[in-house]
Amino acid sequence: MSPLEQTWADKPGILGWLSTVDHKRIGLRFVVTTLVFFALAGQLAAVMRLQLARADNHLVGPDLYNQLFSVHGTAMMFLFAVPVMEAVALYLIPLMVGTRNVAFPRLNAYGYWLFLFGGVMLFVVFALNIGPEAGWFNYVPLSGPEFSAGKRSDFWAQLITFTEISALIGAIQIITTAFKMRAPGMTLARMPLFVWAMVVTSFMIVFAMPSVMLASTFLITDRLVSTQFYNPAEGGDVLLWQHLFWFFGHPEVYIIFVPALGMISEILPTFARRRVVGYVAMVVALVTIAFLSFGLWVHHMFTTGLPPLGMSFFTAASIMIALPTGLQIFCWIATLATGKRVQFAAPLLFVIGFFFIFIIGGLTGVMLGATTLDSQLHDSYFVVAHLHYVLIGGAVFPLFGGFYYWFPKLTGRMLSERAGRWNFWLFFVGFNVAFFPMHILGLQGMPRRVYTYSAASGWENLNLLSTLGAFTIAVSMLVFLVNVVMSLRRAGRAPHNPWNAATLEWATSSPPPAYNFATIPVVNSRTPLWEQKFPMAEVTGLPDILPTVLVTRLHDAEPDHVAILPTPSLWPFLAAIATTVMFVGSVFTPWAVVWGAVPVGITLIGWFWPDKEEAARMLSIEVKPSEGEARVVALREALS
Amino acid sequence: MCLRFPELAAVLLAMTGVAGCEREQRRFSEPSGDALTITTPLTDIEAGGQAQPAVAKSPYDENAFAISEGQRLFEWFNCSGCHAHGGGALGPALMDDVWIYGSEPDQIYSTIVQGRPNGMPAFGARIPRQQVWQLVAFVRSLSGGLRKDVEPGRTDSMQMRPAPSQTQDNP
Amino acid sequence: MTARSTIDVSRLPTYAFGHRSLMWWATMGMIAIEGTVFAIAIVAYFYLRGQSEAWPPSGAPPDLLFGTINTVILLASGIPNHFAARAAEREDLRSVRLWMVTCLVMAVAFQVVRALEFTTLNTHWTANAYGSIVFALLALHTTHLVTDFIDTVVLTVLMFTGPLNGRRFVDVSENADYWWFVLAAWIPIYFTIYLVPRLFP
Amino acid sequence: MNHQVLAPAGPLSSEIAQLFWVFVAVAAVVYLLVIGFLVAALRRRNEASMRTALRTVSVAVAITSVILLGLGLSDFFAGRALAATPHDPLRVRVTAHQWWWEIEYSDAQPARRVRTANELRIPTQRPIELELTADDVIHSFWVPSLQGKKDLLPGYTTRLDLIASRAGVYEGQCAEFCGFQHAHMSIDVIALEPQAFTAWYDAQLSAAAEPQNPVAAHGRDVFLGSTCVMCHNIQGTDASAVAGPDLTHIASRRRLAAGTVPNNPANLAAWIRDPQALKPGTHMPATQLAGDDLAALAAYLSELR
Repeated sequence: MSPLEQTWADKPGILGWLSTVDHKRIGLRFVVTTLVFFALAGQLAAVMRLQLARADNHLVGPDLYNQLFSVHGTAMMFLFAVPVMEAVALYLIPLMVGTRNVAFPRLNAYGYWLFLFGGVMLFVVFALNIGPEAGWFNYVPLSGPEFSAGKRSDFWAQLITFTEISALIGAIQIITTAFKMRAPGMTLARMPLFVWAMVVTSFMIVFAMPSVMLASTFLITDRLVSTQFYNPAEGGDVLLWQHLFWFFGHPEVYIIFVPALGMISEILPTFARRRVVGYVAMVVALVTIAFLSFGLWVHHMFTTGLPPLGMSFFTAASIMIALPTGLQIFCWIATLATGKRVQFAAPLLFVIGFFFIFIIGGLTGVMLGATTLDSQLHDSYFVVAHLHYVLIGGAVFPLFGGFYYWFPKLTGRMLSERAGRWNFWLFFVGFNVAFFPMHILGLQGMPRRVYTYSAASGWENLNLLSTLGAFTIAVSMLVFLVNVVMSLRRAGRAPHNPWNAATLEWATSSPPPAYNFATIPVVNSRTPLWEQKFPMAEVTGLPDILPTVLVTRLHDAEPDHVAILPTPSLWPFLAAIATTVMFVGSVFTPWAVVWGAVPVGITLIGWFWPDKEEAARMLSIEVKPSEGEARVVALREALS
Repeated sequence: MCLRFPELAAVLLAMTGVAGCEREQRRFSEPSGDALTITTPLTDIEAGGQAQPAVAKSPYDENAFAISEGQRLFEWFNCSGCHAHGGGALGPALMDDVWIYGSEPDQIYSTIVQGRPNGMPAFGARIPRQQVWQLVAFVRSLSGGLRKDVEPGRTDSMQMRPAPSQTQDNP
Repeated sequence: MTARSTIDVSRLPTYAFGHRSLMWWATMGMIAIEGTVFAIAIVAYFYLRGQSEAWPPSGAPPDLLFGTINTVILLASGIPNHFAARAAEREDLRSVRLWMVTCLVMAVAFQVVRALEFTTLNTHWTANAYGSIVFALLALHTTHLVTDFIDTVVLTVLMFTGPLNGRRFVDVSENADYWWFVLAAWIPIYFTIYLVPRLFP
Repeated sequence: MNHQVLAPAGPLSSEIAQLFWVFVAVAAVVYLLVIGFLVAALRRRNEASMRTALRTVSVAVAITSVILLGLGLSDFFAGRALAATPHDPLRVRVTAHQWWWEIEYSDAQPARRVRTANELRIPTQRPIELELTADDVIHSFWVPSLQGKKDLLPGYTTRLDLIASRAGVYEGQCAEFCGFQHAHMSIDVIALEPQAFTAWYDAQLSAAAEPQNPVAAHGRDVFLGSTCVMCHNIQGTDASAVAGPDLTHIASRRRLAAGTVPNNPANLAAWIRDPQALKPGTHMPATQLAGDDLAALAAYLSELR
């Protein structure tokens, strides 16, 4: 073993598994965990579709049905859609920017464990009949102390705390890694669009998530210690919840959607054999989407009787956000049009599926953004159709494209193309059969979240059709699962760069070694692997007796200093357990916040406290900032 | 059974115990018959000083949903009219630990069903048994007589009394 | 093929202060998140204020005494904080120890007064939405105060016991940045809790 | 079907339906154009020139802006038309409960205020102004054939105008999730010709009908002697509780339990005997009654026209 391998290797066995801080191991685990939650939440949807397949059905009663859709929505949003994008990013971004780990490896591990424990908690409490019951946006007063007895809504509120902390950690991680750890020469203008998309997403997370954390904290204190935030009789207000929730909730949709845009911008050019058209316009569009997304939360509240003038503003913002999204779509079509002959591989199929489905969702979104139309469509099955067209078409299809695309990099195995086609067509057809009829059901007056409907309503046939579509989707997911399992068992490793793609993650082996790159490449292009002279240079002299990474400057990515990253540790795992105990305890008693903080504090101090031997090794390679300065200037000259 | 996935039973039982399950049940109706039939005599005044009968277990003392239903009925049936919101007015206070006719579930049940001298009407013919038991559980929670995790929080109305889950336990 | 050229980074510094360091970005991320929490909580305060005819709806506004004393202490704590950060950048261990201990003493004083502050708010979180949001704001700030206090205690102990190396001074400097945030956040919260009920009753 | 967004029965819903078709037409054209370009890009033989591509993108962006602006404006003007203050409206207060609708017609004379439940009768051609509020959680009033929806929020009073152009029954349903029986919280809006409406209104002002036969008379005794009186009101009797729907004229209504089942004596008896079987979670408890008593009670209530 070379010193480099030795330094970056994890301990063997279960201890190594629990204490790893390798972004790839954690990232892969993270992706798999979110997919398990996706599968579980999908099964809940299947039960709901069975219940709705017939009028006046008695398969499940209202109590269970309410939990089913609440857990389904909560899990899909908080345990799948947002985290899966972050999980993919935490795996890929260090590879894409040419570094060896994320900026805060131990924090990364903590964020994952916390997410895992929070997600497991949701499904455990659901199995125990303590599942959330007031929908994924959990409106007060239905979720408040008077109308939601027991602990169901408290667990919902604490699930939010778990997942938001994890998401916020991921966001800080992504911003710092993308901004400060890019390979030398990878200026901001050369950063892959997926990384841009994730940076934009991360900023949205930072400013959106605090709102829902505050809202759910107010909710849990209303329930547990009788605060009056949402009690109209004591100066509280039920719309306060909706404002706080949707101030987060609308950006949330874009937090899910923007990473998918980034994935498309990686996949599509590879198969069109062409750089993406309008790179700068794409980045500007992403940033514009992020800004606008904070200005349209009220379009979820058009029917609450807010003043009409204010609503016009939000209508304008809601409709205008279609512009940057449209711009991206046009640029991709232009990329396809000006590229070489298109290769119809499975990843691209899913991207093409995105166009067909998402554009419908976008157009119905414009309808919902219009105040007048919204008054008819809001909270009907039309909205259920719309949100699935946007989220599945806009995010899950690109995500599956991403799975097919990056699977060889993650596992070293190729997925079967043939199975991929089956997967795609079943998913595509099943999706449209399941969700298109819901538009019509909404127009026929079917409200969302009803556990049954009468035969006289005339909704039965379309609902039955929708259920058939849902089960077609389930079959397509089985095909995907079988494809993954068979591919993993097949012999034969995937090459470094099976798709002949352009970005840095394809410059290393599949799967990459623990240290990602034997030497850090120097980049002089937006599509380095397509350029003749890659790499134009390599970085040498990174110390290898400790895990070190090169920190570069924000805008021009010139080498700035060498950062020593923390080594594997069990403390993040222990800290996550302590945090879990505190959060779950606080569902039952406010004092858990006090006594629960003690183990959290202890584990965090244990995590922080430096190891003597390691500190000595750090000293041995230490170069003080005052000493290194002259060298930086010389490097800059060498690069330019 | 509170478990939906029997295969998880062993793990889950070890983790959380069964207590949570009863707390979260939403029992909309009770099977007619014995379940709610009180087994003790409806009065605790027995000729000849006989031994106290076994105390009937309240079916809802650990059921948060039923207690919150009791809370709603307490207002709907205008119990507040005499007992205020538990603080007492025409009728005695229910939040303290002074019980004229006993604090055991069956005693409160009898009080509601049979009435008591000096003003408490008999509601036996007017309130179905299930709802009486819901009221019993709620009344017991008013004085902090139940487990904290099943007692209701504040209501969405003027705060005339502390929420049962906020009161000190009266053993 | 010509031989690849190389960039040798072996003499680059192994840590750096300010926005060059990764720690700075983590701290700023934390500040952005927590700052948003404070901002939204204050917006919620004004939203609830808009729902009510009188403010406070009943009773007196919070007593000024302890809150104002605390504001003075907190502003004063900026001085040792500033010098602690400076000393860290000079890597002057003795001064770092001195100023950090000074910071701690002030933080203890602050927390004692904060405890008194809670008793003179003239409301309770169960009383009405006004009471709830006032307690929420003060509790939020106190949480940051206590966590940063513990943070500082641990760092100070480390400064005395070791093991030390250069990058621990970066930790001290970032800890100081965070304290600036806790300090800066207090000003709008003080204004909101203590002055708004008096200026806009 | 009488609960369709696209089968409007009044000027307000017509306005929205027309706007919807405008949006759909524009959306269809846009969709076909974009997909057309996509397919062309995928199936082309030769690479398109970069200049053409960029020019097309710019034009597409410009067209998109114009379309979005047009749609936004058409929504704005439609919204203004809908928000116009109606002349001489009939004011009705609607209070939503878990899971039924309490309806009170306002009138300057308190004695002429009509209270009913789950069924809103209105005169045709006359604007109705609803004052909406909720007693417990958030609900939403939605009668698709007549108007878009509006939420009913505890602590707020919201307003909604309705106009029915022609007589008919228009069904609606609570559109904001409100708990166990959100699915069974329907409201019937019955538009009557003005004279018919006045006749109905005057009939509603009267007290409950006296029982016409011994069975019904026994039924009334059962009602007044059992659990019913804890929640319900029947004008002209001792039953005066307000926790549940007013039953003074229950027999005149189309459906029972907020649209759960059609209103007939058999359903009425089934509902009283075991409401939880029809509407699990409803706040109405099962009533233990002997067979004769139940039949008599149903007979009595069925006479309350």
